[in-house]
Amino acid sequence: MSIELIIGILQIILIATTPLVFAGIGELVTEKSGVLNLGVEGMMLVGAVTAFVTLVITGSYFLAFFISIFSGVVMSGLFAILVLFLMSNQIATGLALTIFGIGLSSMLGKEYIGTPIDGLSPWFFVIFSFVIVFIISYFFYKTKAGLILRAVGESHNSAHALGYSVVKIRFLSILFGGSMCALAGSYISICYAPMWQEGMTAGRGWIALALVVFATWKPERVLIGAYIFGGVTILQMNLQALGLRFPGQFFSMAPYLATIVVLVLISSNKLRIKLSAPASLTIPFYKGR
Amino acid sequence: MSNLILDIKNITKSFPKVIANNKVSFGIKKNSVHAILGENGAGKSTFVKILYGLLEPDEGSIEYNSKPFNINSPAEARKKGIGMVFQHFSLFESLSVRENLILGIDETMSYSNLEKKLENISSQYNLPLDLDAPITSLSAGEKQRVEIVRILLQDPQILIMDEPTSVLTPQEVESLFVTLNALVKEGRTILYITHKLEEVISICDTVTIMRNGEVIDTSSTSNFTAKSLATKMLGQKLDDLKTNYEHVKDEFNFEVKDISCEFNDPFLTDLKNISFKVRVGEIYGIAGVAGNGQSELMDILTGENINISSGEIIFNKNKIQNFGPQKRRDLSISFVPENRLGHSAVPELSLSENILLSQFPKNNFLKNGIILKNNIDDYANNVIKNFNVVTPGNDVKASSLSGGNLQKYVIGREISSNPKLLIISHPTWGIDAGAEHAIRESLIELSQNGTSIIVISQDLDELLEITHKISVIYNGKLSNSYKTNEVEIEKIGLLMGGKND
Amino acid sequence: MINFLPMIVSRSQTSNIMNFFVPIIAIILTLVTGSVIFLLLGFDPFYALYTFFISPISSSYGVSELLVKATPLALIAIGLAFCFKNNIYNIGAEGQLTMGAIFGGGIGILFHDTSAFWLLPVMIFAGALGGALWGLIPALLKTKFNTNEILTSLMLVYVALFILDFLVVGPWKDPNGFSFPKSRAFSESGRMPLLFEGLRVHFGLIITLFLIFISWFVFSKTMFGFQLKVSGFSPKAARYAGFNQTTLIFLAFGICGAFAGIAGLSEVSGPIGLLYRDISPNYGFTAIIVAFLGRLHPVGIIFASLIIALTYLGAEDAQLFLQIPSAVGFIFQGLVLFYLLGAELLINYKLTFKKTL
Amino acid sequence: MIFAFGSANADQKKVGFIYIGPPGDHGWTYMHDVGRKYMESQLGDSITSTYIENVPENADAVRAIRKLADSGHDLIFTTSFNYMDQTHEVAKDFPDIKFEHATGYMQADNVATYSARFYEGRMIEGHIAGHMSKTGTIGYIASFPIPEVVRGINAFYLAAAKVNPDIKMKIIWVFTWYDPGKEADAANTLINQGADIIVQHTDTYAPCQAAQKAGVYAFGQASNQEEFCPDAHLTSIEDIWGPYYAARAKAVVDGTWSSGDTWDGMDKGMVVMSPYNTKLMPSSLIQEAVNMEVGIKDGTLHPFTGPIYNQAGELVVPEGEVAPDGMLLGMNFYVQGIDGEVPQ
Repeated sequence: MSIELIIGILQIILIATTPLVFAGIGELVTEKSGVLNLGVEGMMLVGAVTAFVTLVITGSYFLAFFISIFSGVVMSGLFAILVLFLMSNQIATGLALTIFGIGLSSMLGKEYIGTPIDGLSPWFFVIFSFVIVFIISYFFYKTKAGLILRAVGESHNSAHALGYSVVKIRFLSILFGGSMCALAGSYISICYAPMWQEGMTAGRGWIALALVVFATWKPERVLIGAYIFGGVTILQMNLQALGLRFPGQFFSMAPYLATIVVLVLISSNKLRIKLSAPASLTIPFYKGR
Repeated sequence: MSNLILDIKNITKSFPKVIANNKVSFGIKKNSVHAILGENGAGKSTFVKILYGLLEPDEGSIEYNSKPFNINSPAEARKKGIGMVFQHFSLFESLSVRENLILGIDETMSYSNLEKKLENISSQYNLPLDLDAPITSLSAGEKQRVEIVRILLQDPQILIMDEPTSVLTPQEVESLFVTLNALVKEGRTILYITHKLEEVISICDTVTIMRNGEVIDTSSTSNFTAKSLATKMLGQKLDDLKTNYEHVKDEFNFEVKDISCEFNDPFLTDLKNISFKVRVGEIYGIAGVAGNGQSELMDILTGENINISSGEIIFNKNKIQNFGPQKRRDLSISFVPENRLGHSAVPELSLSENILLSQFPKNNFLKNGIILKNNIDDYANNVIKNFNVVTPGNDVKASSLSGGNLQKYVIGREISSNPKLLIISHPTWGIDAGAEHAIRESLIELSQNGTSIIVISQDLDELLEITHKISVIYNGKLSNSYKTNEVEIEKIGLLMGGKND
Repeated sequence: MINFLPMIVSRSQTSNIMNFFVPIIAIILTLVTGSVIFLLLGFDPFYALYTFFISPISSSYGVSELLVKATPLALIAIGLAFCFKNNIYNIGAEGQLTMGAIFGGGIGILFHDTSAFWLLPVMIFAGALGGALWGLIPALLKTKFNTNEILTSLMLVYVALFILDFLVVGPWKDPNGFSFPKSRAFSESGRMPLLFEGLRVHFGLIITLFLIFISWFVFSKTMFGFQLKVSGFSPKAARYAGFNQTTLIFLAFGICGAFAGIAGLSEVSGPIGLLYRDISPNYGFTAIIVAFLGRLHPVGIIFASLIIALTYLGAEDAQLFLQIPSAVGFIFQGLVLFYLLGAELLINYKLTFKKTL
Repeated sequence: MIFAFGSANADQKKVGFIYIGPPGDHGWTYMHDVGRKYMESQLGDSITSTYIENVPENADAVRAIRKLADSGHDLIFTTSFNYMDQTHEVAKDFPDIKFEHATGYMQADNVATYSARFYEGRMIEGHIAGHMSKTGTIGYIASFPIPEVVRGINAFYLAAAKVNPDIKMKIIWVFTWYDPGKEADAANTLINQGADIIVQHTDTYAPCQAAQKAGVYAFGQASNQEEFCPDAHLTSIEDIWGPYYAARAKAVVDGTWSSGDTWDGMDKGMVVMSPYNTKLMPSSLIQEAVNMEVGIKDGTLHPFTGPIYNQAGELVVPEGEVAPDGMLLGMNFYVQGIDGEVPQ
């Protein structure tokens, strides 16, 4: 294989993996504060459609991303109100958010399917995806605010006793997660495949959720996990294109099977999961005890 | 100007079923150690939570240095110079000591400043700390040190200590008192919450006694003896419990032989070569400071964990170390683990349903896997009646009962099945005096009827009161056992601190 | 300072009245929000709601279609209740459904020219087996390797769909089907009998009602149901009781998988009659909503499955008669679940208004 | 529930459509919807039409089709292959309603089938690719291994190899009609592996956009995609259903409708090549392509003219003969010269 070929493959992997990194790091921050939001796919879709529609209407990339991120804040804010104030089951609420997002996005985008736009170069966002991961890593391990966020996910009762506002910190973490998911969606509809199609995120939100476990809740490892998945996806295409004789369905299964295998390998060390998973994950915080 | 740093006026706080604080009023003098003494459930914790901004009172006011004191959060309390050391530490187990300390400071402080300040505090009050160690690797005493240092970093005027000695060895208690005295000497005020009479006498200047949410008296400790304090605290005199050795048989019916268990988990304590024997009708106590392997040992005694590395457990000549809880119950062994809510009982289920939890193989409760509800209700009603459980009926959720009532119910459930061996952990943890007394009484009565009982407890007074034999667990090792009526308390204290014989 | 913010206070008993009213409140709020959405889209809200929720079931055919759609949803949802009660989040029922269709449908294809009374029962059994086996994989991974079942069960959905794809374009394709991605049709005795002439509602409904009844019995009257509940509420209490949690996880996943498998089989041997790529309109995922909407209670699940099925039917009518996009159906599903989850607070907590200092 | 239809004119015929996707997808469903609108414009007041979108190809389809039948439609088009059994199931209960099932192979008295010979267009694309490719490598993005897709690949390759016998085809099966990200990934992978022409048999224009960005050529799918990728787009195969729909609806209006199997190509205008890109293609090549269209239309040119060998080297179409429709309909093998194998 030539160097050019390898560089080319790497470029494709970078472009394809970036939305997974955005959504994965967003969800990681949310989970680190002790909240599991399964609505990633729904928020990505709404993010994708709002970005696209805004771009078509205003022609401004800046506004497109801004409005998209705002839509992520609104969607995740809805989720946050339900799970933080009404103490609803996080898993069910997240699923509801996904379903709602699927419906809402296809409603909003109805008139805009097939509208041509000029796609934006992905490279700024590819680099930004690395930067944001390292920012989050720095935030978690080098700043007080990051420490507080981790502490809230670790033990909301202790954090409350120390006077930290558990609900406020979780609310902000959920909103950050939502805005990153929306950014992932807008990257897909503006850079990766510049168009709007219903359901165009095609399950990437679920992969992002798997990445967080993959990463054992460590920001840098989201990158590793995302690139394993993205890598397998692109490599199987390369193998197909090289003419390998093997049923294509099994090639296409590969990323999902790889996810299962890596999850098994990572979680079979129970201690590691126990030490790294936020201890309050999915447990509602109820103040008036 | 009064010399009161805090003047509390008519604080009232009620919860759905109970008035936790009823018109609480008293003053706290500057530069003193002020005790709030009361039984579990007397309202002490509610009061300090109000003072610290964790709860809002329904009525009443507080003056701090003669000015109105209105706070809504612990952060505000700390800003105004009030710090608190919690009974159940508010530490983050998987974070390091340093991270825990940083979380306790409100202002941002550079790491170098922080470390300079820490050094001062550590040397000044003799509180050494390893900053990089994760909390989970520390002993209870060390954890408390982290809590205290975390608060001292804020330079508080008032330091609230909530039952600070409950998890300490007698020796650690001594060194805590040294630290507290040093703090008072500097002009700080300490609010000391406890139910231990001796501590009030030995360290506090003034005492406020609370009972059922009300203040009974506030006065200088010099006016009291331990006995007079007790009378005020309990309200009525409870009969002294009598342990006698007459009914204890010579034969052993339970033996733990050289049990070891490695967990390879920093959250757990490995058990090392644990051996002991229990006689028929004997109450065998296992003392020790929390976190020294009690819950790990309990899991092995109940059969919830059967993955031991080596050793045997023998009950009436059966080797049972590989038996799960059900099989052990078949041999008439009963268990009551420490935690009522979510371990020995399911809070979301009704009292009746909770019977089924441990009693399902017996008593005609099941027919071909189908639950016979009437039989269970009968059993539940009997437990409620015989053990004076206060409840509207057998169909309320377990979580709706008070701690004492639920504990009476759980223990009653186990005793009603006529066990030959009862293994119980912290039987009176966190419950009111009346229930505590009733439970201890029923344990003694049970042993008199020939049941062997193993009690694991951090409450040394309790063990001294009811057991025939006592041993101490420290860092996963069990000491020799001693006859309770012969052993010196200093000896037990040393064992609890790991000073072996 | 006095404020009148409501306080949230835990109830000593879950409120039975609220248990009944909360879903109704949620539905009413959904209808209200729905009216607003329709108004914003420029439709007469009453006519739109009528078209959405009444017109689809105003004929016996419509009712039959509602049941056809609700049957797999209810069956999978009641299976999911076994998992969710035990705090196991199996969200891969779609994969288990697909495997059930593959196993049961495989028998149907093998005996495509056989006419025998035993064929359908064998297919149903094979469907249950296939679903159960697929469900047991995440159970195995969870118990043996501590792997998060949400993610593994989900990944296995994709894998199952690729396997089905492989089979219908490859080994199982209809030899007379011009290589189109579909299998032979099952023989008449491999089809679910219809309950009424001319209507599609089929024997799968009877199976579903039967299994829901059995599940109700298991949940409320048996030790096994009790064990599931205890292990869901507090795993430590289950350990204390001596319940074998590994077994419970396997059983919950196995039962759920088997139910989903039967649902898959009754879909292919009911209205479809053969195997192809796209056998289920996401029944396995939609059933998760149904399970939560029904509050994991058998009766609740029956009602929830009807309501959710109605949102699909309504979305079709709304398109046909009002040109409202089909996505509105999803929005309704999301909304009703949001409201339900939010209102659930009223069951376990009550709001009290009192003055505070 | 028919009252929603205040039909102005009692003789007005109602035509219904079942769509697999949303009509705005700019692919398969979009072109059917274009056809529907064409039909409306041609027949004016004598018909009205409606559609139901996003109908899954499973048991739900029966209900959707039946809903159209129940609500008084006289002619119903079901526009995806997997509606076949469902269409027949409903049709047998409504003998008076006419049904038209796209791309299927089963007919009944009131069920006709229709499809387009898209492979004719593939032949022209192959010929153009043979000339335009400098690297001699073609990247082909395939959706699902069904005969229609395989037929397209073979027709394309045969024509391309005729121009350049060394031409190589790289094929990626993406197992979706519809995942822009994945389609773009596949296009980029193929380009990276040396393909300088991208052919797609999926529904979105992501591959064409990817080609535009990478500076290589591409053929569009189903509709004219030039506006999305003006510097890459050589031509597209357009699915032109309008005339057929208009003719069939007219037949219903006139009472002359009868069942049948229509498999039309360029000759009937059902398959149309988008305008060739004059900026990118030499005029001589455009002329060749136009000539080929003429040949295909008058029957002198057939994409599957023997000798054709399969991958095992067996002669499947002898010299001088053309492949029979039966073989084309169920085609599930690659012709000799294509690497890889059809997934199955």
